[in-house]
Amino acid sequence: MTPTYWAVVILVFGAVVLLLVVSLLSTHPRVVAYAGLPFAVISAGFGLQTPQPLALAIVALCGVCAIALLLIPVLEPAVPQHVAEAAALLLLGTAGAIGLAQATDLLQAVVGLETLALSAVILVALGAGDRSLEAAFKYIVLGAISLASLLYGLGLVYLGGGSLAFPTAAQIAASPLVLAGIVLVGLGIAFELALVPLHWGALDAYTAAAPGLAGFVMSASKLAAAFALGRIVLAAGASLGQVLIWIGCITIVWGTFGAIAQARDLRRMLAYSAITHAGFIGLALGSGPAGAVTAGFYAAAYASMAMLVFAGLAGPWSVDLRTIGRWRALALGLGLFSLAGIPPTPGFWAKLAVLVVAWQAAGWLPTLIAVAGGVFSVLYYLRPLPDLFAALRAEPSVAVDSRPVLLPGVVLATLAVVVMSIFPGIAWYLVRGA
Amino acid sequence: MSSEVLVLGTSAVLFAIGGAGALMHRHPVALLMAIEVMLNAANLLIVLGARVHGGADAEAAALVVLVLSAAEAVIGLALALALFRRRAIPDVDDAVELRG
Amino acid sequence: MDGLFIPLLPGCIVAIASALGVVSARRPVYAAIFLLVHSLSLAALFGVLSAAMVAVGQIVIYSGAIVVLFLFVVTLLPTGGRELAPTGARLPAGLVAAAAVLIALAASLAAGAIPVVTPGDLSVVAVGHALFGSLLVGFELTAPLLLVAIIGAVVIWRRHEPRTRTAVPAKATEPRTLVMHR
Amino acid sequence: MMPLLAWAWVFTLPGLLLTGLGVPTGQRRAGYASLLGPPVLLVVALIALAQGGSYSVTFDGWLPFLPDGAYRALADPLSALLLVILGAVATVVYVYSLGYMADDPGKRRFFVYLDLFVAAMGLLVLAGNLAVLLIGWTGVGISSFLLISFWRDRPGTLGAGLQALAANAVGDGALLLAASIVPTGCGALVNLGTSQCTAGFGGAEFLALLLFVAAAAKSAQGPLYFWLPNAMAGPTPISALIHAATMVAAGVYLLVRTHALLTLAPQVSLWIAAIGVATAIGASVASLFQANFKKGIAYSTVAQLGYMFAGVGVGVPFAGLFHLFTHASFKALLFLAAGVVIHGAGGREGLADLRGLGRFFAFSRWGFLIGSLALIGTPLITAGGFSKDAIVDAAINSSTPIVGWLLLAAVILTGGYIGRLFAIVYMAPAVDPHTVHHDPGAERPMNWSLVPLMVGSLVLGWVGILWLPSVLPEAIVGPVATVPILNITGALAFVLGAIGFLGVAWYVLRPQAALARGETSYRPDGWVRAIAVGGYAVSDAFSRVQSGLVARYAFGSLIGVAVVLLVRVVAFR
Repeated sequence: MTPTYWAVVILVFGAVVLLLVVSLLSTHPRVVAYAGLPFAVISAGFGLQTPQPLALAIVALCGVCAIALLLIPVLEPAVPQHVAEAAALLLLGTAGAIGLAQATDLLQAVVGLETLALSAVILVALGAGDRSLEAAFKYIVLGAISLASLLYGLGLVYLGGGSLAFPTAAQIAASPLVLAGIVLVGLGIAFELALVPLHWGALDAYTAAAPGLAGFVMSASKLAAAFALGRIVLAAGASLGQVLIWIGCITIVWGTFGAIAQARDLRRMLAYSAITHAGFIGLALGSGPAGAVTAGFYAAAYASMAMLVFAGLAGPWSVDLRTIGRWRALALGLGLFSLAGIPPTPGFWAKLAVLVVAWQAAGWLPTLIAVAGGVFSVLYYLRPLPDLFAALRAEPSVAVDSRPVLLPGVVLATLAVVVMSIFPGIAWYLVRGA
Repeated sequence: MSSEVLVLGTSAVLFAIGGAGALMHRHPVALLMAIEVMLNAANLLIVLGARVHGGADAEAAALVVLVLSAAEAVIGLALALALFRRRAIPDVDDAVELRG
Repeated sequence: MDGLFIPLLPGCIVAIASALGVVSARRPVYAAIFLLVHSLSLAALFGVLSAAMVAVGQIVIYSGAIVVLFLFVVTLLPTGGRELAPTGARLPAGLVAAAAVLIALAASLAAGAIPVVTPGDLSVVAVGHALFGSLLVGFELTAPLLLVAIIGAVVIWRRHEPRTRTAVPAKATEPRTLVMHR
Repeated sequence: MMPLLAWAWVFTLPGLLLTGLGVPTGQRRAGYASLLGPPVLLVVALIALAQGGSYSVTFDGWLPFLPDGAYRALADPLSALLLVILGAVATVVYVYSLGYMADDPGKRRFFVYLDLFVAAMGLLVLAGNLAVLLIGWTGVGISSFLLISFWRDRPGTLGAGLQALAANAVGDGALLLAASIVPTGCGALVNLGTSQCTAGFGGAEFLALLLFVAAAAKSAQGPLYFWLPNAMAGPTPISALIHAATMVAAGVYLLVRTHALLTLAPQVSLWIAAIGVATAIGASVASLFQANFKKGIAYSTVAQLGYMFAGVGVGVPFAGLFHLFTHASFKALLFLAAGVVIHGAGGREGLADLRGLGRFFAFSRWGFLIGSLALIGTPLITAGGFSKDAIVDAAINSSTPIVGWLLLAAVILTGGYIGRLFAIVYMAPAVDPHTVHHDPGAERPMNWSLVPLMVGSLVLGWVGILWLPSVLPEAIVGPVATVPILNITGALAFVLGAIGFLGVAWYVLRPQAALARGETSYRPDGWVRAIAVGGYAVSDAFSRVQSGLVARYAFGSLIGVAVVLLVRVVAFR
């Protein structure tokens, strides 16, 4: 058994343990959070021992899982009885995501993806009110359509090539069936990245999920899909890359415009921003042999900052950003800066890394589109800033209870972003090697 | 026309029919059934691949796909029921609170 | 035309016809019945394609469990399952989507020849070897997948249950939007 | 001192932390903790500049994914000079702000932003390669946005800030592209002109073009001018520090720093000169029609930056740098003097409201007069005379003398617009003297902080001509040392400026003269507005596609899959 498998096994074991004692835990959200945490941490430890590109995937996925676990108490008002199940789903979803990220054959990719996708759907449904159910329903219907095209692609690849392994460039050139199949497979996985034209369900899901879980759903699916697609593109070569470049560009444009329109609703804007960032990952994936590594790096950077933003947003719902309290405002501000790609935050380093490979492999037009999408994103990310500064100033009586119980999650997410800001080379080492 | 082409064509037609059904049905449960047709189309293709290449691994994959369909259907049905439990005649077009 | 064509043809016709039934039925009960027929016809096709294991799986798992689950759900629906008439644009949209998918698939597959059939060992033993050999990880991952599905079904249905031990049920606040000021 | 100077960007960070954490407490003492940073910066930079030499800090492998992924900071006489300017103006503005923001509830936040700006600007100036430059470059843009939108409850301030962000985003994009396309191993600013580094796509011309676009956005040149006048929505000390003296000069600094690259790209240099001249003339004309006091001065800034660009464009970076140096002093003086009047008038900025009110503020009146004289280039006794003359001479002696003659002719416009502002605010009879309320406690720091700037506006020309060429590197100074102290073009420029000044002053002081009745607010107009409206319309269209109907989503997904398959088959076969 390699360390990768140990990482998966530990996570599944943790979920089983949590489920066995579910009736004891279900009313103690904080205990649930700390009971799940060791499994994520141990799993991340195994991740550190895996070979290079995967190390970052596992560490980042476990990190995302750990932060989401620490944010579990935020679920209490919406699902008072089922926080333990939510924690188990987080662990299982992470296991599925690792399965997808390290897949070497199409079947494992499909099963890992489905495990991740189903946990994501259920986690989305665990929000408050009918909104989250609606979002989860759309997410699973559209996810099922994408899964069908993924499976159809798997069938075509097998029919043309007679193997479930990722098809090589030579196999693709030899058979149009394999070519069509791998494009369908790519699109099926692109659903997890939330690339246009498969972003519809993800957009609503990201909007309606409970904050910490929304962060997990976005980050984990992007991470796993980026690594899996990276392997597939590495095997398939330019035949898939060209498509991904242009899908990525369209996605960047779509997400940017959509986010600019969200003048009043921060959650919706963040959902659109997740689409834009998916576009960057798509662009990176298409950009030649160095692109896969860069896409993984980008996904990890994105995961850190998305978790930070949602850690900042996690807490009692309030309708006015000016009352979210000082610490949450600070975390949210740092996360937004990072998402906007303002140096020296991880979002900026990741963007730069993508531009470098895009310029070398994708040509000038995609690079220009990416630059434009990147720099104009400040127009929507920085719009809430004045409100956040008002939150910094607000008297404690005005600020709603900022839930110290959530603080560990906020601190962990902040640490991740700060470390990635000052030492981006660490993540790069985990994905690329020295 | 060889029998392989027949099955390939059938699976493509089934895939398209299922896709069309996914956007024509207004009843959430019927909608999920249409998607099951799409999954079945894919499974037919995988079994055809197993037949053509004499590969037991594809047949094993087809079995796993059955498991996937089952899981998908269970969660889909649970969500559909939970979301539409209060409506006399469920209609997916009612679920438009999230938009824009 | 080869030896399998004639046995396959009726199965294909039934499969397509029943799929059309699933899509066009205006009562979910009928759609479920059509789905059952569809599933059985596919099982027959699998059998003819010498995938005995999958054929049995299709009958036992698919027809026996999934379709029956659909039927249960439909019969449990408040009105016994009735569907509103499709709105104006739905039918053309469905036709356009189906046509687009078919054209795209046809265009991409037209140039490709299906490889020549190479007979191989498709016995249960061989399938088992594949499942527990080369595909072991993917197969084992179905365990967490099913676990997810089980938890999900329970949690989704019971998610808003108030806490039993506390006297006052926790209020589930309905989030609207997080407002930013212009 | 150079090694210490290489870390000068951290000097204001302790102040930022302390002030942000609420040390010392109380409204009156808010910001006291920040006061130490800029003077230290000034002293260290001055000593370093006098000592000379250079020092670089390098950490290799910081950003392994970049062509030049090292952290490089470079302290040399050029950056020391810029830091002297930054430290001096910042010191003055900090003291001034103690008075200007005395009663503002956001005083503490204001000083935090100021500290952030000074740190970012310091990093920008000390940056040794494109990656580090980008951090400072974007950082000053963000602090500029925060300070423009400082009074976020006033209408239009957030919009003005977003305009500045949008314009800066164009420049950031150009710089981002430059940082990602240079060949591996390049990125160090001093090496950008080497043949190894211009070997990439488009060669030196393309790289120079990107840097020019970045510089033009930061310095409000050409079509990207629009944000700077509206940036006056921020508090007046900000207009003086960021939007007159330092940040907007960063574009000029970048071009001076990379002038070795510009010499390899004559086409781009020509464009720089042309855009500079066009901006100088256009902004001067625009300033003549402003109804808002600060916007009038802001257009003047745009015009003077045009002079600097022209100086760099004709291949004499020293002339541009020299004008940057003196302009920082007299333009900060103009803004701060104006701020005294605006503060006394309760924050109103319209010329109609301020008419004649300047009479009641003696420091401000003298300060504005000295600043105006320096702006029109009074020879020998003011700083502006030397530096403007250096640019005009350099342009006339270059291969494109037309640039020089146009710049010379534009001085009459300079005189005109500043004469108009001076006459209306400081010479006309007051419309309603009762609206003025003096607050000695707040005015004292404001008035005294004008004094060093007055001195600077008078003597910095001599400093520049006698001392700077000896401390700056040979490559930047070039042939400018041969420029005479007073020559015929200099005298001609002054005469033109004086004619414009007196003529327009006389014109607006006629009893029947109508005041300009234009827009005094900070809304975007013209094509900027059209683009903004269009952009939002497109955005709304995109967001309406997300209709909420799952059937439409399914349709979109299926059609999308089909289209991708078809395109893949047809287009990339």
